[in-house]
Amino acid sequence: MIFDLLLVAALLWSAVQTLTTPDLFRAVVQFIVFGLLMALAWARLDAPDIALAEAAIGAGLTGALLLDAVAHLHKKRREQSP
Amino acid sequence: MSTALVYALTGTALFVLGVAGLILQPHLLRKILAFNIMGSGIFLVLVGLAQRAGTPDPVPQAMVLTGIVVAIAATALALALARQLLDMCGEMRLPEEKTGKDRLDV
Amino acid sequence: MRTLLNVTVLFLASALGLVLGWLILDLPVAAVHLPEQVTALLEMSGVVHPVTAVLLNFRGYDTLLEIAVLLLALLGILALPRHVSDHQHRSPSANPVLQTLTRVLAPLMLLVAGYVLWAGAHRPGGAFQAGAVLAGAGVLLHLAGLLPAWATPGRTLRAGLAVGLLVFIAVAVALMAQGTLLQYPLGWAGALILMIEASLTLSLGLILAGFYLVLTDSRTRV
Amino acid sequence: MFDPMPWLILSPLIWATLAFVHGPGRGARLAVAGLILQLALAAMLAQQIVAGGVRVYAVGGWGAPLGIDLTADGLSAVMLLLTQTVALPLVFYARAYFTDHANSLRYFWPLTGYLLAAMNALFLSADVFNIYVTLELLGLAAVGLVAVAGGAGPITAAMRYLLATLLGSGAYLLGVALLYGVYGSVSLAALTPLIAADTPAVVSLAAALMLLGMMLKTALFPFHFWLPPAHGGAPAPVSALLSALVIKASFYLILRLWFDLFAPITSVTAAQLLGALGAGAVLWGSLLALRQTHLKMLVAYSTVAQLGYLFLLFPLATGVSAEVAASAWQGGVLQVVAHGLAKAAMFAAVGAMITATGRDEILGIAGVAARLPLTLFTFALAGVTIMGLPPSGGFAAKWLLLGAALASGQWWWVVVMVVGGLLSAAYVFKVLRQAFLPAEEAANFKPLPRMLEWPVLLLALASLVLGLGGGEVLSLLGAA
Repeated sequence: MIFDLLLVAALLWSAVQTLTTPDLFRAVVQFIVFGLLMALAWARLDAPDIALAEAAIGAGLTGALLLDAVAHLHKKRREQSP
Repeated sequence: MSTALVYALTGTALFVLGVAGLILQPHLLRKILAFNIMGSGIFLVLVGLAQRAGTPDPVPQAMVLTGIVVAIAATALALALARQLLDMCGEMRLPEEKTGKDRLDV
Repeated sequence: MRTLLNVTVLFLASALGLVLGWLILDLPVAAVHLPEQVTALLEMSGVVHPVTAVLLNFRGYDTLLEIAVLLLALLGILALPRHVSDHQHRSPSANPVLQTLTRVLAPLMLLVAGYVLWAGAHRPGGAFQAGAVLAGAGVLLHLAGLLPAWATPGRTLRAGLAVGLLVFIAVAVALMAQGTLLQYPLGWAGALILMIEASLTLSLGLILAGFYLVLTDSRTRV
Repeated sequence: MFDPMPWLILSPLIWATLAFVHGPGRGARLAVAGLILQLALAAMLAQQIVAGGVRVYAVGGWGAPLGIDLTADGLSAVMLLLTQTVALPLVFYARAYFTDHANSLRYFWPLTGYLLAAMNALFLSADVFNIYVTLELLGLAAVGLVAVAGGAGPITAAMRYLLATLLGSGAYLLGVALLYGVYGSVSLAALTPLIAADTPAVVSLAAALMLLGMMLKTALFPFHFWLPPAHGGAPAPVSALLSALVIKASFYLILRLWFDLFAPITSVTAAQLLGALGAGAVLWGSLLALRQTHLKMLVAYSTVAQLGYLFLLFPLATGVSAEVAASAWQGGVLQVVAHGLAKAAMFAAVGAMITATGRDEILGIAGVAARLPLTLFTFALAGVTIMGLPPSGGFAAKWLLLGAALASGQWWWVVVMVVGGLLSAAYVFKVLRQAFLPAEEAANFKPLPRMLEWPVLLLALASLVLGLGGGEVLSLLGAA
C-alpha cells in the first residue's frame, strides 16, 4: 500500500509538471515519465496487458510523436528569428 | 479502502487536471498533453472502480486497451493539425480573439 | 476575462473532482459480474488469456471499429492538403553507431513482435503490443537514417495499412454465412483469431509507424 | 430471415476501406453503389420493424451483457433512413462539386464512408462503451472532413472542433466508467432495469457527464463556439453532411439517454434548463445568422438556432401528461428529420451559388435569381422548412411542439418559437432579396453542372413533402 501511495503521488506530480512546466521539451519528457509511471500503476492493478500497451504506445510512440513535434517547433522558431 | 480504489481516486484527480489543462492551456501541444492525461485518468477510474473488490476484471481491461489505441489516433491527428497550423500561421495556438465569443462580422 | 475563465474552470474542475472522489468511495456491490461469465465461457472463446478473449471474441466488434478509428486517423492526416516546405529537409544524419545498433535491434524487434503476438493467446500480449513493437522498429530505422519518411503512401503500402481491417471484416462476413456477425464456430475460434491478429499486427505496426513517418518533417518519397 | 442490421455497418466500412486502398480521389462509384444498397437496407429494416417491432442482433452470438447487442427500434430506423436519404443525393452533388475543387478531394470518399459507418453503427448500438467507439470514429471522420479544405481558417476550425469533440467524448467515457463501476455492465438492456431499481448519487453525476459531453458535441448553446467556423469553412458537401447529420447523431444519443437509460432520474428542473439553453440557441443563433455577411456562415448560424428547437423537446416531454409528451416527442423527431433534409439542401444550394459566382459573400449573389433560378428555388424551398411555414416538415414539427407547449401551459416556449420563426424568416429573406437584385456588371457566372442542382432540389422537395407525409415517419417512430 505504501508503494501504491508513493506511485500515486508521483503520478499526480508528474501530471502537474507536464501541464505547468514552462519549457515544452521538459513538459514532454515529464509526460513520458508520466506514461511509464502509468505502466507501473497498471502492473499494480493486475493489468499486465495494459502495462505493456501503455509503455509501448502511451509513453513510447506518443512520446516519440510529441518529441518530434517539439523539435519541429524549435526549428521553426530558429528559422523565424535567425 | 482497497488499492484499486486508490487508483480510481487518482483517476478522478487526473481527469479534472486534464480537463482544466485542455480548456485553459493556450498552447496546442499542451492541450494535447492534457487530453492524454485526461484519458489516463478515465482509464484508471474504469479499471480501478471495476476492480475495487480486488479481483482483476478482463472486460474493462480490454476496454482500456481499446481506449489507449483511440487516444493515440486522436493524438496523432491533433498533432498533424497543430503542425499544419504552425507551418501556416507560425504559431501552435488557436487565434485568441475568436475563442469563446462569436464573430459578429466575419 | 482570461483570469475569470481560469478561476471558474479551476473552481468547477476541483468541485467536480471532490464530489466525484467522495461519491465513488462508497458504492454498492455491482449487480452484474462479467468476470465470472468470462471465466465460464473462456473455453469456448478459442484463447486462454481472458483479456484477449474479450478483445477479439466477446467484444470483438469494438476492436473492429477501433481498427477503423486508427486507420481513419492516418487517413485524416494524409488527407490534409500538404504544406510544401520551401526547402527540402534531409533524412536525419546517419550516425554509424546508431545504424549498426539498429541493424541488430530491428530484426530482434521483429522477432519480439512475433513472440508477443503468439503469446497473446495464453498470456499478456497480442496484436496491439506486437504492432507497437513493430512501429517502434520502424521509428528506430527512420532515426538511424535507414528508412525514409513517407510523403504519399503507394498502393502496396495502402494495402498493407488496410489489410488488418479488411481481413477482420472478411472473417466477420464469412462467419455470417452460418451464424451471426463475428460468431466463431467452435474449434475454429483459436485459428481464426490468430489469423486476424497476425494481419492486425502488420497493419497496426504500419499505421502506428505511419503516424510518425508521415508527421516527421524530413519528408522524402517512399 | 435476412438481417440488414450488420450490413448497414459493414457496407460503408467496406467501401470506405476499398476506396482508401484504391487511392487518392478514387471511390465515388463505390460510394454511390454502397449508398444505394444502404438505402435499400434501411428501408428493409424499417419494414421489418413496422411488421415485427424492436429487433435485437447479438454480435458474436454471445448476447448482452457479455457480448455487444445491436438494437433497432422506430427511432433508430428513422435516423438510419434519414442518414442514407440525405447522403445519397449529396454523393452525386459531391462528385460534381469536387471536379471544381480537386485539391480537397484526396481522401474525401473514404472519410465520408467511415463517417456514415460510424453513424449507422451508433444508431444501432445498444452498448454504451461501443457507442463511445462509434463516437470517436464519427468525431475523427468529421474533423478530417473539415480539414480537407486546407487553409488557415478550416485547419483552425478543425482543430477547435477536434478539441471540443475529444472533451465531449472524454466526459461521456467517464460516465461510462462510473456506470460500469456501479452496475458492472455497459449494455443498455442490462443497465436500464438496474437504473430503474436503484440509483446511487454517482449515477446522476454519470448522467450529467454523459449528457454534457453530448451537448458539447451537438453544439448546444453556449457550447456552439466550434460549429460555425467548422461548418462554414468546410467544402459545401461536407458542411451539408455535418449540419444535416453529424450533430444529429449526438442528439440522438441524448434522446436515448434522457428518455430510455436515465428516464428514472430525469427531473423537470433539468428539463427546463435544457429548454432554456435551447431557447438561448434559437434566439442567439438566429440573431447572429441575421448579422453574417458570408453565405455559409449565415447557414451555419442557422444550424445553431435550429438545434435549439430540438432541445425544447425536453421541457415539453418531461413531467407532463403522456399525451402531451408523445406529441412533443413526435415534434422533436420530426424536426430532426425536417432540419436534416432542409439544411443539407440549403448548404448544398449555397455551395452551388458560390461555385457559380466565385464569391462567398452574401453581396456577391446579386443576379442569382435570373441566372440560377433552380438553385435559388431550392434554397427558398429549404427556407420554407427552416422558417416553419406550411406545408413543410418544419411546420408540422413546430406545430406539434407548439401544441405540446400550449397543452402543458408552458407559454414561454411558444414565445421563443414565434420569435425564432420571425428571425429565421428575416435571415432567409436577407439572402433571397439579395439574389433578386440585378447582377453587377463585372459579375461572371459559371455554368453549373446539372448534378450541382437537381439532387439538391430533391432534398429540398423531400423536406417540403415531409409536412404532408409526416404521418409515415410518425407511424414508423411509434412502431416500437
